[in-house]
Amino acid sequence: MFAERLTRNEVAARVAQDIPDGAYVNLGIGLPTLVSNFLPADREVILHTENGMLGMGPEARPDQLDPDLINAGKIPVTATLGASYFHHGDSFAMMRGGHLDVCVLGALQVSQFGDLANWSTGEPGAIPAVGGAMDLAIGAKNVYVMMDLSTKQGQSKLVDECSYPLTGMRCVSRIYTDVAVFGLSAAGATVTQLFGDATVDALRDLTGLALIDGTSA
Amino acid sequence: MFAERLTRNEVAARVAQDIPDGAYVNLGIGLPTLVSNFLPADREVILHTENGMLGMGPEARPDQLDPDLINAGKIPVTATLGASYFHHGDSFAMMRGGHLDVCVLGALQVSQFGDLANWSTGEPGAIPAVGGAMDLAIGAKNVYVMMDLSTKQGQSKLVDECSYPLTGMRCVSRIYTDVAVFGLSAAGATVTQLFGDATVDALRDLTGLALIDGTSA
Amino acid sequence: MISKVVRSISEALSDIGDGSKIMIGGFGLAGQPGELIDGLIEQGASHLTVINNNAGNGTTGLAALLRNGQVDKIVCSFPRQADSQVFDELYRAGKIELELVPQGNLAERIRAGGAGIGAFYTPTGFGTKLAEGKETRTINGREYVLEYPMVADFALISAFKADRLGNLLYRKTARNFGPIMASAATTTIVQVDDVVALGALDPESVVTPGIFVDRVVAVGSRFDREEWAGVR
Amino acid sequence: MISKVVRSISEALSDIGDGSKIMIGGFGLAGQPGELIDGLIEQGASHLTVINNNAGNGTTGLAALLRNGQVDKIVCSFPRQADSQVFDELYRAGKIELELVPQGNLAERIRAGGAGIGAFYTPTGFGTKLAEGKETRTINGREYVLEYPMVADFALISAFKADRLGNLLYRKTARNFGPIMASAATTTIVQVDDVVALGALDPESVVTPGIFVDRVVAVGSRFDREEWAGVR
Repeated sequence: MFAERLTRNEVAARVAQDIPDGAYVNLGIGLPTLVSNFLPADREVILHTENGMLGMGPEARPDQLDPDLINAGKIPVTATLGASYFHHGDSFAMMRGGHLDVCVLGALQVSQFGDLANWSTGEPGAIPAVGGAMDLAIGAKNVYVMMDLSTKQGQSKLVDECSYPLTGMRCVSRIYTDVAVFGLSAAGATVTQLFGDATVDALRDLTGLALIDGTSA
Repeated sequence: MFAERLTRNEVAARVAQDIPDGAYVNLGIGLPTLVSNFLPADREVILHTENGMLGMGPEARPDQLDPDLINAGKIPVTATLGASYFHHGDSFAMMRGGHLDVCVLGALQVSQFGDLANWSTGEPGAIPAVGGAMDLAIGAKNVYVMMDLSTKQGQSKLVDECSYPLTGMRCVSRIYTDVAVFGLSAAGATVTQLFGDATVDALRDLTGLALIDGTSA
Repeated sequence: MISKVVRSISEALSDIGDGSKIMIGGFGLAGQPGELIDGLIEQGASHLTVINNNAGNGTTGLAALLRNGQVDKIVCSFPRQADSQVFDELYRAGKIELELVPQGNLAERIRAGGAGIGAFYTPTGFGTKLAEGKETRTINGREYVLEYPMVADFALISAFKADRLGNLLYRKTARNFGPIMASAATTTIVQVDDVVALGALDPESVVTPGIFVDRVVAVGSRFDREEWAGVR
Repeated sequence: MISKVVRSISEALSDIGDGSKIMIGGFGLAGQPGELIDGLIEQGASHLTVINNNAGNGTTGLAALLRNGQVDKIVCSFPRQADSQVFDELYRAGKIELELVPQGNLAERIRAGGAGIGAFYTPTGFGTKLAEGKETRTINGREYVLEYPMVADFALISAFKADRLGNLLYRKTARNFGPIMASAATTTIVQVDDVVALGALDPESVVTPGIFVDRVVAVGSRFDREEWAGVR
């Protein structure tokens, strides 16, 4: 639909711009972890991984591998100066208690009111797995989603109501996609930034939603 | 009523006999703390203090005073080898979760079914203070009370029903007094040991309870 | 660069307003943040609600804050002690409100406040005066009382060492309420003996991770004080 | 003299009976008690219910226990992974029951089991399939699900060092479920690299106090193993 779209790295870089200095941030697993590569050098951001660490550093190089030091995606990582370790009870208390400033997650679908579906396609016979997704969805002060706006089949993943099983209700406040940035609230979705050749009208066509135009704000 | 009664130290020594090797024990504050002086040298007993420590040692000598190392009665103590410190949330989780083997408490009254009253006389105008008493009462695997059987006015503190405000319901399993040891259960109180000139009949007279005679058991 | 270190007690406490709800760490005098309390007396905020295990000992620290008339209400487990004369007098004169909470329920309510738990069933206090009027439930044959989380606008706590990220170590039984209060307040202010270099604290031994800490102020080594003469 | 140290894996596991409910520590392979699991395979107890964050990785450890047909049911948050083929096959064949629990609810339920909490209200999972049929409540305008504590007959966990009282240190993110599982099982069995002398562990840094530990067995330094070559 849109010819000029951001790459995943470009979307990650755009998300990184909105992470303030001093923030405590969880980057989920998979795609959103790219954001850590684009955090501006003049900002100090503390990364949380729900398996029990604050102060997570970059992915481990081969010579740094330590089987006891992994992230939530079970990928070997490093620790920064000032890191701390804690058990799962304390780690999820930290999340549930609203102490993280920002969490960035991937999504299968997000509703215009902020409902999130990212853990199950609900297909019969599929083996379900949820991990910490539901805790992350409801725990952080700001939950951002990073995703392509459309599926490979061209269907919008920003929807009126999620058809996939929910991860959390009314929890996502912002979506960063390859064609636009959206703010979500009880009033619905607002387009706050357009990329490439995207227009608000074209996004309305794609999503079928009465998107609010917030691009001049 | 009874001419020959155990001293407090003798009662404490009697309680100490029943603390098994390897037990985790909380001795409350005040009188029951005497028990620690009589633990047999061939037994290793780990003392818990609810302000956040396992492995509490004897009271601190003047040259050992450390304002950061006190017990639940706010008395300076020492630490044994193998001690550990933890916060109040973890300390009371440990108690509430039933991890202590024995807790020894003082009492104003105990009912024959094990109800405990030890935190308030309920006098109007008195300033109430409960501390950890209610947590100790319901938390340990075995809650023992150590007390004189009678008040200074000669009234039994082992009663049919407590008239003072309760600390916990059906929680005390054994009472060590200056004249006898009692086991408590839903069936009522059983005299398990007599001291000095006490007899089961005389105890029935004093308490007004249909005490079960378990002294020959 | 993140630095939670502030230069003075007065700067650390500047935004505490009248009517604030404040958790104050300590069990008796152990872990009581004496310098922060003195600073709060100087700062003068009034109509405070204070959450602490006790209601002041002697005439300094929390007792002095009470005597200065800054506290409308105290939430605690053990107000009456041999040396709680300041509180006793205010209470008998009807000048201070008291909410009495069993110590473990106080701790668990604060922990729940920091952990995002909506409410929990506790066996402590069931069938007693302190559970009167509270919802109860029998679960697996045992009886429980429903208790709600406790949060605060500010926590004032005392720790041993911190780094610039606010990671904290405590010392012995002075740890007590510090870690849970730090997690349950909107703004957590910590007095420490020393601020150490980043990396000087072992990540395995950090007790309160810096995420729970907003401001740190160094007040000098406790071992230099008179009452600590002789402690290692 | 207390000593929780037992000489062999087989002695440590001897009383695990058929039908036991067993918590097994670890997040993926980090903190998974490999030697204890191998011992449990040798020991042969069957019809087990296992509580773990995952449902086995690859073909060793927990995956091997599953493949050996000893597990009737698994309670976990994240069974399906790139290398969970053993579980996947058993599950599709209807040979293993699955209770799926959001990871933080799993952790908090285990913590509640150890802490004597009767039940608690959590916001996690509200409005989702995993809360279907569960009691809910609105507290202060926020919606919560009621969750119950989880306990077990045995916990098998892996730690770094222990003393003879069972005080434990862990290493980095291998700490994960160890401390809460140790608190929630009737009998907690721990494999450690080394048992150190009493007094060698700093009381300020002990993560799991010995009160939660029943048996400790030393399995040798992790740094001597092939996959750890090069780690400090």
